[in-house]
Amino acid sequence: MFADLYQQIILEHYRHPQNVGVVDGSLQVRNEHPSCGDKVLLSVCVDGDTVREVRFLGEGCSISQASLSMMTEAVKGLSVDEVRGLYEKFREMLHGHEPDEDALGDMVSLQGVSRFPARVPCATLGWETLFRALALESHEDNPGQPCE
Amino acid sequence: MFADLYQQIILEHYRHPQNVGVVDGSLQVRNEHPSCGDKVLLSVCVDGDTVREVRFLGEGCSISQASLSMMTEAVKGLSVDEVRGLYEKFREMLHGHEPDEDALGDMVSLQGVSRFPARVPCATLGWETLFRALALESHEDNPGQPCE
Amino acid sequence: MKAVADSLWKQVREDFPILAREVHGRPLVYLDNAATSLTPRPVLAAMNHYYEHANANVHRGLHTLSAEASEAFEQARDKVQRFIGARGRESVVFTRGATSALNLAARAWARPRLARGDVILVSELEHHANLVSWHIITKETGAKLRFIPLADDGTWRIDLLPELLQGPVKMVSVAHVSNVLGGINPVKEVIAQAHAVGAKVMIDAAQSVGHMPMDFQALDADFLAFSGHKMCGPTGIGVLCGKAELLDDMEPVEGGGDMIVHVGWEESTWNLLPYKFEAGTPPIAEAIGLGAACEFLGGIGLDRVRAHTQELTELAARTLDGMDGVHVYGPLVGRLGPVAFAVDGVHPHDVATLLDGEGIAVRAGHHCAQPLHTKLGASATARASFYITNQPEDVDRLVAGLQVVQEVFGVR
Amino acid sequence: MKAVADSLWKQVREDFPILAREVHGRPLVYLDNAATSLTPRPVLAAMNHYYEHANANVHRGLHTLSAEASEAFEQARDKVQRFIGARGRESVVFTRGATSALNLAARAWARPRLARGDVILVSELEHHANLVSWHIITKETGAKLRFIPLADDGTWRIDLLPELLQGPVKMVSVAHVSNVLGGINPVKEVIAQAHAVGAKVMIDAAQSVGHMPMDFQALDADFLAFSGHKMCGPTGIGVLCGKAELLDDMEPVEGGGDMIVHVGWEESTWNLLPYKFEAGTPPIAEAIGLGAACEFLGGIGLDRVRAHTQELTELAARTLDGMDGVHVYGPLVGRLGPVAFAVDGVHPHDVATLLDGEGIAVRAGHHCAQPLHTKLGASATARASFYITNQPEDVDRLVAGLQVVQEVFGVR
Ligand SMILES: Cc1ncc(COP(=O)(O)O)c(C=O)c1O
Ligand SMILES: Cc1ncc(COP(=O)(O)O)c(C=O)c1O
Repeated sequence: MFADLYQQIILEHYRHPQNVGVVDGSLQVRNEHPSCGDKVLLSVCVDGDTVREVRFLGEGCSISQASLSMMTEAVKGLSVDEVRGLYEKFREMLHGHEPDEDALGDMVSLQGVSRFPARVPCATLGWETLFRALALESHEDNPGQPCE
Repeated sequence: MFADLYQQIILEHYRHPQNVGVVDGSLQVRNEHPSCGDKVLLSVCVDGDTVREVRFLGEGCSISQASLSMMTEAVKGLSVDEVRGLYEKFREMLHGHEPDEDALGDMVSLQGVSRFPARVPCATLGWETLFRALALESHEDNPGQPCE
Repeated sequence: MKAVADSLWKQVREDFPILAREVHGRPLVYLDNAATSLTPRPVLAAMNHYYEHANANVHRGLHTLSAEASEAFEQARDKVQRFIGARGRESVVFTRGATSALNLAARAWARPRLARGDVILVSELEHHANLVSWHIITKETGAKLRFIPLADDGTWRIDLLPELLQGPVKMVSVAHVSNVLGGINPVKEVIAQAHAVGAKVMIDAAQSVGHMPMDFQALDADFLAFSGHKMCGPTGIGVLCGKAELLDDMEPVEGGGDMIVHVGWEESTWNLLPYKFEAGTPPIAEAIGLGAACEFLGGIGLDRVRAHTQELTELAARTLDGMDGVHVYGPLVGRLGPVAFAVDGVHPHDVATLLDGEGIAVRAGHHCAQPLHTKLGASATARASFYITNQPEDVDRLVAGLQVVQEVFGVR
Repeated sequence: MKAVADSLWKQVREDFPILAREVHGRPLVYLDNAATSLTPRPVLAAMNHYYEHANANVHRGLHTLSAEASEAFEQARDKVQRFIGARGRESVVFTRGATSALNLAARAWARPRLARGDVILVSELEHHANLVSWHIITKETGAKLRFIPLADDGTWRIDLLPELLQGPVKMVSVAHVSNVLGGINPVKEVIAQAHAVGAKVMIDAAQSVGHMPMDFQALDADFLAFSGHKMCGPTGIGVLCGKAELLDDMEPVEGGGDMIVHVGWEESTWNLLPYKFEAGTPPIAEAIGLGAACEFLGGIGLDRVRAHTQELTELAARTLDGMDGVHVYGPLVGRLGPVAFAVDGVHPHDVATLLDGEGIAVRAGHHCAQPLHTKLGASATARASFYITNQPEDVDRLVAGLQVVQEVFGVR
């Protein structure tokens, strides 16, 4: 039995996800894992170099949705570089390294995913999408708008 | 060693094939075994129900050429039904049955082919072609001409 | 009932050493047969025998190894021919799999015969192999797909067929057994009605051949496609069976060795059936393995294979649908193999992962049937699929596993 | 020299149990490697391990068996990628074989890009796989084939290349090593010159990959095609390796599962490379077997494989050509694998059958190169082809066998 994969904190985020919704006038990016059907619409506001606001509408398994919920909580207020650093730590954990508990907070609960290679993409869907958004944001002809 | 396959009589027919050539104005049929490249041009004259003349131009292995040579000798003067009966006996031998030595004559030397399934088509190339010719011959709008 | 299913499982389990495997400390319960079936010893033995004793290329060799390989390869074709009741061996074209077979018929038969506005009729429950292959062709030709709709219980609205067959319907291409809903579709009726309006019919038999008796001639389909790996055979091989007169009329899609009579500098002439469609070195070991799979299943008897599989499938469908908070998609009877289901409050992926923790292999996702899932209103489902390597106890294990799932998610 | 070749053979013979086989009471001498190579134990073991321990479908499964199968399958792709020096794994597309790979590039890259009058340059020594695939495309597009002619010694008239590359040459598709003449062709030079005029280059590497070191990036070819079964791998698998930017730009030929991102009712969107070209269940066991073959050959070292094979090939070519009444086609040096020859007064089929009687497996026919044989003025040749499973003694056995042939036919 995989009790350690499905920790209570994951299930709580799954049942009561944080930062659900769309921010008007924000940069919005859709993503989907075709093989499993997990979907997300991420809206992101970046102010200068700082991630101001992130919300999501998602559909998918507990791992992908809980991970999205935790990510939106964790990245708010961070600089783009800090977001990168945090993701690096998260990814290392998913690839079997000891987690940096202080940095990762709630996200440590996803450590068990590292034993399920097929589920790692679930845990990273939100992050992938976030980086796509940030890449668009920094792009010359940024299709997004400054947040209201 | 396969001395019994390559009997002297086969090699003689191979080196000195009988009935080589083309009969002017006869029914002519080409045939080829694409996988091995054995080729034949058979010319046949049928008079009523009797095979009057058969000649061939061929290219191929000792088995196919010797078998052609023997066939042209054997069928001359036979009725179409007799040709069929003879081929039946020949085929039975190639499929491992005891040969009817009286009927088959020289062709008994090809008995060894029965142990080499890959070579059976060599031994039957000429016969196949002969039956194609006879089928054309009996066809309504026979493209052949009476022999001179 | 359990006794019947039990006896077949007991008979064959020794042939599947993988059944002795443990997963996460629990004996494996393999319920992913619709994705690929397990492979019995005699099939592996036949392939290993080829590699260890007659390892040679076919058709073109005069030496002993090649003659033996060619004989084994062509005998495999004969076994397949008898297994599916094709009229002649020239109807049996070896392909890479069912997908390749469906694409071959779509490209070589349908494409040159379709004009803008022509219709290809499929159903709403098709596997991507029988949809995307057509999307490619409709894009190239301007022909259109039309769909046989599903009733609420996941069966075809066969009553609508006369209407659906109106207009320039050139081809009907439908699944014999759905890989999600598991229903055995009334293909015989479809074939009769389609032929009456002059349309050709292809049956995607990936989930039926090897699971129930198949008689291609009696069925009177024009084409039949299936894979080796779903019927105890190896990966890397499938079959397009077609009526010889249709195959004869088709141009080859791939060119190369073995499919030609004569190759000149600028052009070539084609070999006879079935070789015209088998360019290059064929999947030799795989064909031999598929032949052995036909013998293996034939030895059990396809009626028995079907009875066993259908009993377990329907038992599972009935039992799961009876559980609190569990819903089965599709019909509860007339069902062969797959049982797709939902657990309230738990995403199918989580169902699959937690069941894996119990040693139970099920699949979660859209099962290569996205449009069907749109119709079902679910982006994913969990699917348990049954075959001869299952026993009634597996249904008990599945039920117990689902109870664990519900407990972990607190939905009980 | 013999010592070198001897030592490799001694090292590997235990891996090939089939070498212990007798044919007509004589120990087997297998000289038909250009048709298909023998398959070593580690390759069979890798495939059997898949079937016996991780027998599941790939990519779509969350359960343990499927995760293991997916990992083994994708690791096999990585092994192939490293083995041929492709830049990334997305360049490695699994196909049914070299023939399928050549046809895929011809249909998906060349066909939509060719107009009437455009030229595809091949050479006079091509295998049917690299001719008939083009005959199909030229018929559909009105493009034309042009041929790099052969010099008398069976090597390319590379001096004519600048001239041959004039005009609308869109694609150059040539064999790396001829399966008849055995010469290692100067493909690097062809690639450089072709690129200079803007043509793409495909290398038919069916006889070179696994026989000599291959570095796709250094070679700078656009496409590379080869088969598993000619390099110690299984049947049923091959590879089209392509530059990612070219593959990216190509439409898929087959539609089905795994090659899509989203499937709607009327149309679909394609998955990333390499999956876009791998519709349906891939040849899973076969890919794993091919990966094992790469490891097996890599363990020996491709330089050693080449040195061994080339030494034996050239020894055989030299020795046979030195025999009274025997003539070797093609170059006597720079030769890897195949040695096609003629025995005066004896048809090649008879040569092959009599050698079989001596336990020696050679091939006779046109070796899927009819146009080349037209050029050689022979409708058929006999061919002995060498690889790592051969030893110098095999050349002695071949010579003795040919003496028997000459005796039987009284041509000595
Ligand atoms: C040079 C060459 N190209 C292509 C092929 C075709 O390979 P396959 O038959 O495995 O598709 C072969 C082998 O027959 C070959 O020797
Ligand atoms: C109904 C149906 N059709 C077609 C296929 C495609 O089979 P394959 O992936 O073996 O080509 C499958 C299996 O995935 C299937 O279930």
